[in-house]
Amino acid sequence: MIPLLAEALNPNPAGPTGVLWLVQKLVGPDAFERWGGTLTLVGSLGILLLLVVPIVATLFPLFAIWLERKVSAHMQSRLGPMEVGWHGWLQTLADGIKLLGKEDIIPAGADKPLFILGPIITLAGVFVMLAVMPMGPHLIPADLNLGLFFLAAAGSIEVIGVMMAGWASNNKWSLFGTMRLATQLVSYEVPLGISFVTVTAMAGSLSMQEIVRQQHGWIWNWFIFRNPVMPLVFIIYFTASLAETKRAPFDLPEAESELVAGFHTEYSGMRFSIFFLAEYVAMYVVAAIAAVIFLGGWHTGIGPFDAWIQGASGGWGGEDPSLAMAVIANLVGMHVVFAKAWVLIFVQMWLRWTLPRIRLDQVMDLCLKFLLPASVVFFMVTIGWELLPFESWTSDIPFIKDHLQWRLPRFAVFLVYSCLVGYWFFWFKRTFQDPFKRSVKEKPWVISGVSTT
Amino acid sequence: MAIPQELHRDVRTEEFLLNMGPQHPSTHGVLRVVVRTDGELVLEATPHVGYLHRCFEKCAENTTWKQVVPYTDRMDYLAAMCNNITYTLAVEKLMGWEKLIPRKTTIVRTLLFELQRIASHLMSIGTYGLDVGAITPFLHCFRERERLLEIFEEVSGQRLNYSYITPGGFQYPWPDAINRKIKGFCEYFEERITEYNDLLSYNGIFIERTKSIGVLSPQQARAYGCTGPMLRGSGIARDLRWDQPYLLYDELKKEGVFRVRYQGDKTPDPRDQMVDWSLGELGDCWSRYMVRAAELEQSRRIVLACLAKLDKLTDSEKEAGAGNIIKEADRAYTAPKGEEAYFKSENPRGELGYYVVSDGKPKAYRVKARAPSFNNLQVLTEISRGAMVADLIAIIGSIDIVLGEVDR
Amino acid sequence: MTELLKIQPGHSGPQPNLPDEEFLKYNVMLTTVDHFVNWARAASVWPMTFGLACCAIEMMAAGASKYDLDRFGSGPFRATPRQADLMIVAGTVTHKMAPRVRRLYDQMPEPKYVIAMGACVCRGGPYHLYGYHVVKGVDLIVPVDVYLPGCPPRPEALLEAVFRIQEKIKLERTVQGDRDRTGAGTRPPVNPRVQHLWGTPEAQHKTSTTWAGWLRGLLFGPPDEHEHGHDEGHGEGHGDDHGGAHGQDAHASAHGGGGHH
Amino acid sequence: MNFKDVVAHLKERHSDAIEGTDETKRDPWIVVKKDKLVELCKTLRDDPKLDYDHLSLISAVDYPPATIEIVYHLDSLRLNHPLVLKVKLPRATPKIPSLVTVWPTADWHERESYDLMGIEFEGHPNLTRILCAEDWVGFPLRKDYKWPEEYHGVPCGPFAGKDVNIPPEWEQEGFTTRKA
Repeated sequence: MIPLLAEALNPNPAGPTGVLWLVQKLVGPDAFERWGGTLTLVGSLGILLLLVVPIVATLFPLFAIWLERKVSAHMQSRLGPMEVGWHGWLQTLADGIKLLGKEDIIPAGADKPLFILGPIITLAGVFVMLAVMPMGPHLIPADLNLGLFFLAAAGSIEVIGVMMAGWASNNKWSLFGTMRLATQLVSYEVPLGISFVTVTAMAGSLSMQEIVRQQHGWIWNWFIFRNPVMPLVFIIYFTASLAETKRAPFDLPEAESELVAGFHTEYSGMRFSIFFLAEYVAMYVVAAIAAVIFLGGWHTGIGPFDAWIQGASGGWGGEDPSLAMAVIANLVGMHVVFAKAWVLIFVQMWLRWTLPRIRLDQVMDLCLKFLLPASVVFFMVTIGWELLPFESWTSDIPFIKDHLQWRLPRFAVFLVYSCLVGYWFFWFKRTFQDPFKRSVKEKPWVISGVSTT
Repeated sequence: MAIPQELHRDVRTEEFLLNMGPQHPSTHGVLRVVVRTDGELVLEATPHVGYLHRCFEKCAENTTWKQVVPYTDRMDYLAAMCNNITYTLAVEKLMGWEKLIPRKTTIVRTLLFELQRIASHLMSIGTYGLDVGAITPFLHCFRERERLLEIFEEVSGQRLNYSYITPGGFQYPWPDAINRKIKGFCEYFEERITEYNDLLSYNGIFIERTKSIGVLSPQQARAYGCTGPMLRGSGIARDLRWDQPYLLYDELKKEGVFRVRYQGDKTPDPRDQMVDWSLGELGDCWSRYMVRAAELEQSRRIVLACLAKLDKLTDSEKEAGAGNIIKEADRAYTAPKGEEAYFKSENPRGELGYYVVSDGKPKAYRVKARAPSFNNLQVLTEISRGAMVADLIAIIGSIDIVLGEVDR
Repeated sequence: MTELLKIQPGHSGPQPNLPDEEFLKYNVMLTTVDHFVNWARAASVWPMTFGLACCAIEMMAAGASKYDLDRFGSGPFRATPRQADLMIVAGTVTHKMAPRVRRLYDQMPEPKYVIAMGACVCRGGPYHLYGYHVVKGVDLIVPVDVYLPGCPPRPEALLEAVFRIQEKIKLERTVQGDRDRTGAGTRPPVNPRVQHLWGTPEAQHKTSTTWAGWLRGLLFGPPDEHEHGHDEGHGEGHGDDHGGAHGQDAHASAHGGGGHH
Repeated sequence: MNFKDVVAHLKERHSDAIEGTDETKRDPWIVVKKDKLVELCKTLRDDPKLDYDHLSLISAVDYPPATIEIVYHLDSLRLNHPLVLKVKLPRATPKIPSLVTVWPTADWHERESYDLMGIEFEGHPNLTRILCAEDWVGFPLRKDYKWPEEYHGVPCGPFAGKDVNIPPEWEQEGFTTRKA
């Protein structure tokens, strides 16, 4: 620091001046000697992040919408967009420009501030989830130690935005869509959160990077293969994430054949396109979360290669790699995450264009009668699995000395959760076997619609 | 309607009035339904029709008997050929030409009737998938329908409104080269039917969405004059092709080409299951849908039988049935004064009837059409009570209305 | 310098019959922007799912597998008029349906286009003589951009009509101030027989408040008196049409009033 | 059973309800007295030997200047013996009891006849226009229907304000009509 300041006070007239000088000093040939590799690494990775996050946030929806149209078209023995650019790859861009140029209508009966705020809050709530999304060993905007909790919290902001939009539109279809969305998302937050907690219980941390590091090594170290029930937990998470992103078969809030366009019936032009953008970014976010917490994040599943990535990226091992290798390693990790996310996104599209839409009560039944108890049971199984003393089997240290240290807290957690689940079980019996449900069975005309007159 | 006590206690919310249509993605045209809902629960759904009232009867009173045929196309534009044939048979009954019609003409009319039934049911099945949110089956159905439209176009020169069948025969002579094409379509279409059933009919979500929804009891079906798949879906074995055979159906019935059997019944040959399931059990949306899905295979077999009969014809019979027994100069033919006739046939949507009255002039004195959708739609209020809004869409789709013939 | 500004761009350039001061508006930058905007608009003309009768079936067929309307960017049929650019009036318009058609047209945001699909919509078709309940041509209700005769027209014909709409779009000069498309001549006229219903063309052709209009205001100052008239027309015009979409009569009457500015 | 048996069976039940029959036509019909219509139809529906549970069509035919005929086409889903009933009404005041209580499907048919032909069905729960617009003027299917000039400002076409029945081409001279 001191020599730099001194040189700044009386600069070398022959050398460069101003910003060029500062840049040369920061990332010059002798930058490592001055600052050590880490600072340069952080600076360069920060620059890389500045490039990556906007790309993911903006270019991804453009490509994803185009891909969705092509995927649906080929599933329906059509061609899809063909005329705008090569195989219509500019189609989404043209749509965006067009929507930008449309007339901006705010209905006379609408609640103007809420109507304007709705799409913005929705988009913000989705974008902010990208902040804790690890894309490489050192490629993460903010490695919060509460990362997973932050994701669960930010996911709920989107609901608020959509509800503002639907309510402010002063349209009955929007109202229907909003109410459906609120019901659906509030109830699907629970299995989603429980699957997060399950992962947390295995990783022992809420930090996304820590969760990824826990899965280093070979492919069977990924959390989805951690214990027998984890694949099912992954399926539960995927189903709940479909409901969270309003994708078919859970697209009740914007069911075109029932509610005309759902909560964005009254939105036109750019505001509508913002909703569109938010939906597709949310698709990427939930897919990336699945890739990170279940599928090993930026790990390829090949032990030595992952070790190289961690080492070369200036990992936590403390060694001091070269700048170029670090950037390359981080980029490799980023693309691994992207590849895993894209596979999941294709599955989302596949389901959307194959399955019919579920009714609202069936959505609730699926969540409250199947996903919720199943996720809780799987969580308990996972806790029990973690309680098995693998470490003591493999360690040379005497049993008691090492054993109690890790056993007691987990056992306490196990007791607490089992009490909670027991209480929940009785509450479930009391709530969901009430006369209303029974009457539906006894008197089928309540739902089936045969006349009572 | 009295809301059940449990609903009052548990999910009681404020009622409000929802106006669906006349332009709504899934009202199948310009139907307008005023729905009184309690949250997602439909208390009462009142259909309002007439947004497509195109004055068919007034136009028919001012044109010659033959000039009415194009208007019958535009009544039920999904089954235009069936409307042509029914009106033509009514006029021929009025004129007393039944004996004059050659055998080949009758066979070809039966064949076209069933081909049109396949096309119409394809449309109905596809749009029903669209209503419950499955978009892909709709386009697959349209893919097959386009092949049928190619056949119709080669026959009549039109894709949708054919005006091909006119009193006394055809508008243009029947191209015998088309028979092989039709046969090819039937062979191609067989595995398509199983494809639809795998994709939609037996899809778990689809069954969950449509079973025990909009249950129409047999008593209601009879009281409200429901016909066609609505009636058969409720388990009443009523099919005019079977009960009051017209064109060639008496012969086909005796040969056992098509049967009427319940969905629960076991059939010796599992391949016959689809064709024999032309009767529903419960009368819910899925039963009505499956009746249509079964009639796809049923109609395919009838078409094949008609093709076999066409091949057996002698050359003289082929010559006789080539065109129309009415010469172009005689297009202003007249019927005896004060004579009237009512003819009804089994349309894809139900019992389609034409009531024609003559006053001795070359034009009709009165033409009244009995539209199946007009009667089937009446029961919507009854069977949609207590359903949810999503179910209401499914119920409207399962009635399979065509507003062109509801409003005429 | 003015000579430089008088560069003749493509078909979106100045027309020779325009007065000289008009030429100053057209320079290379705005023309290029217009080319870009027109390309985007022409490449994504989203129709509204608005089927009335037989022609709607052919409209569906045009969107289906064989004639794939999606190839030309018109695939997404929007169910709500707020998000649609093109209204394909497919089928007979009756007197009972006419007010709904008008409301849906008014609910569409500018720039909006109308295709009159089918003989009934063009002139009454087979029901022209004796159809007492049939509107003899939808241009009595809404201004029509492209007439598409046929009963019903083939899907290829509908594709051709969409191409004509795209050609019209390519003639527009949005950023250069021609916001109501009258200068480019792409705004259809009002049928004189019903001007007493829908008012003068000025009241009919509402000015769209898009970012392009904002950019124009930035470049050429505030709009003059003439365009004030436009804006008021906009407000009044949107007064009765900002109900919820899809003919919610009772609901729409709940909130009438001006536009959003 | 055929038409003769049906008529005989009805005559022994309601001898006074039947004005006359015509068996010479393609579809033989029974002409029924207006005030006896409902109980006759109840018999037709409830008698197991008749079992007319399917009301196929209600159509009104206008015979100026004197009468309007209401034609009921009945059928039995089980026995398959169609029947045609006719009721003759005075054209000035066409009033007839409604059959909604007998066959609920008569509801919309009667509304349509009221809409297009101006028949008043007494006892109908909701006798309003169904096809034409609510504020439509006149009954279009009457033979002497005068067209409105315009509807809410929209002109109504070539016959605006005129009688539709201009002579068509085949009624002008030089046009021969022959029997087939």
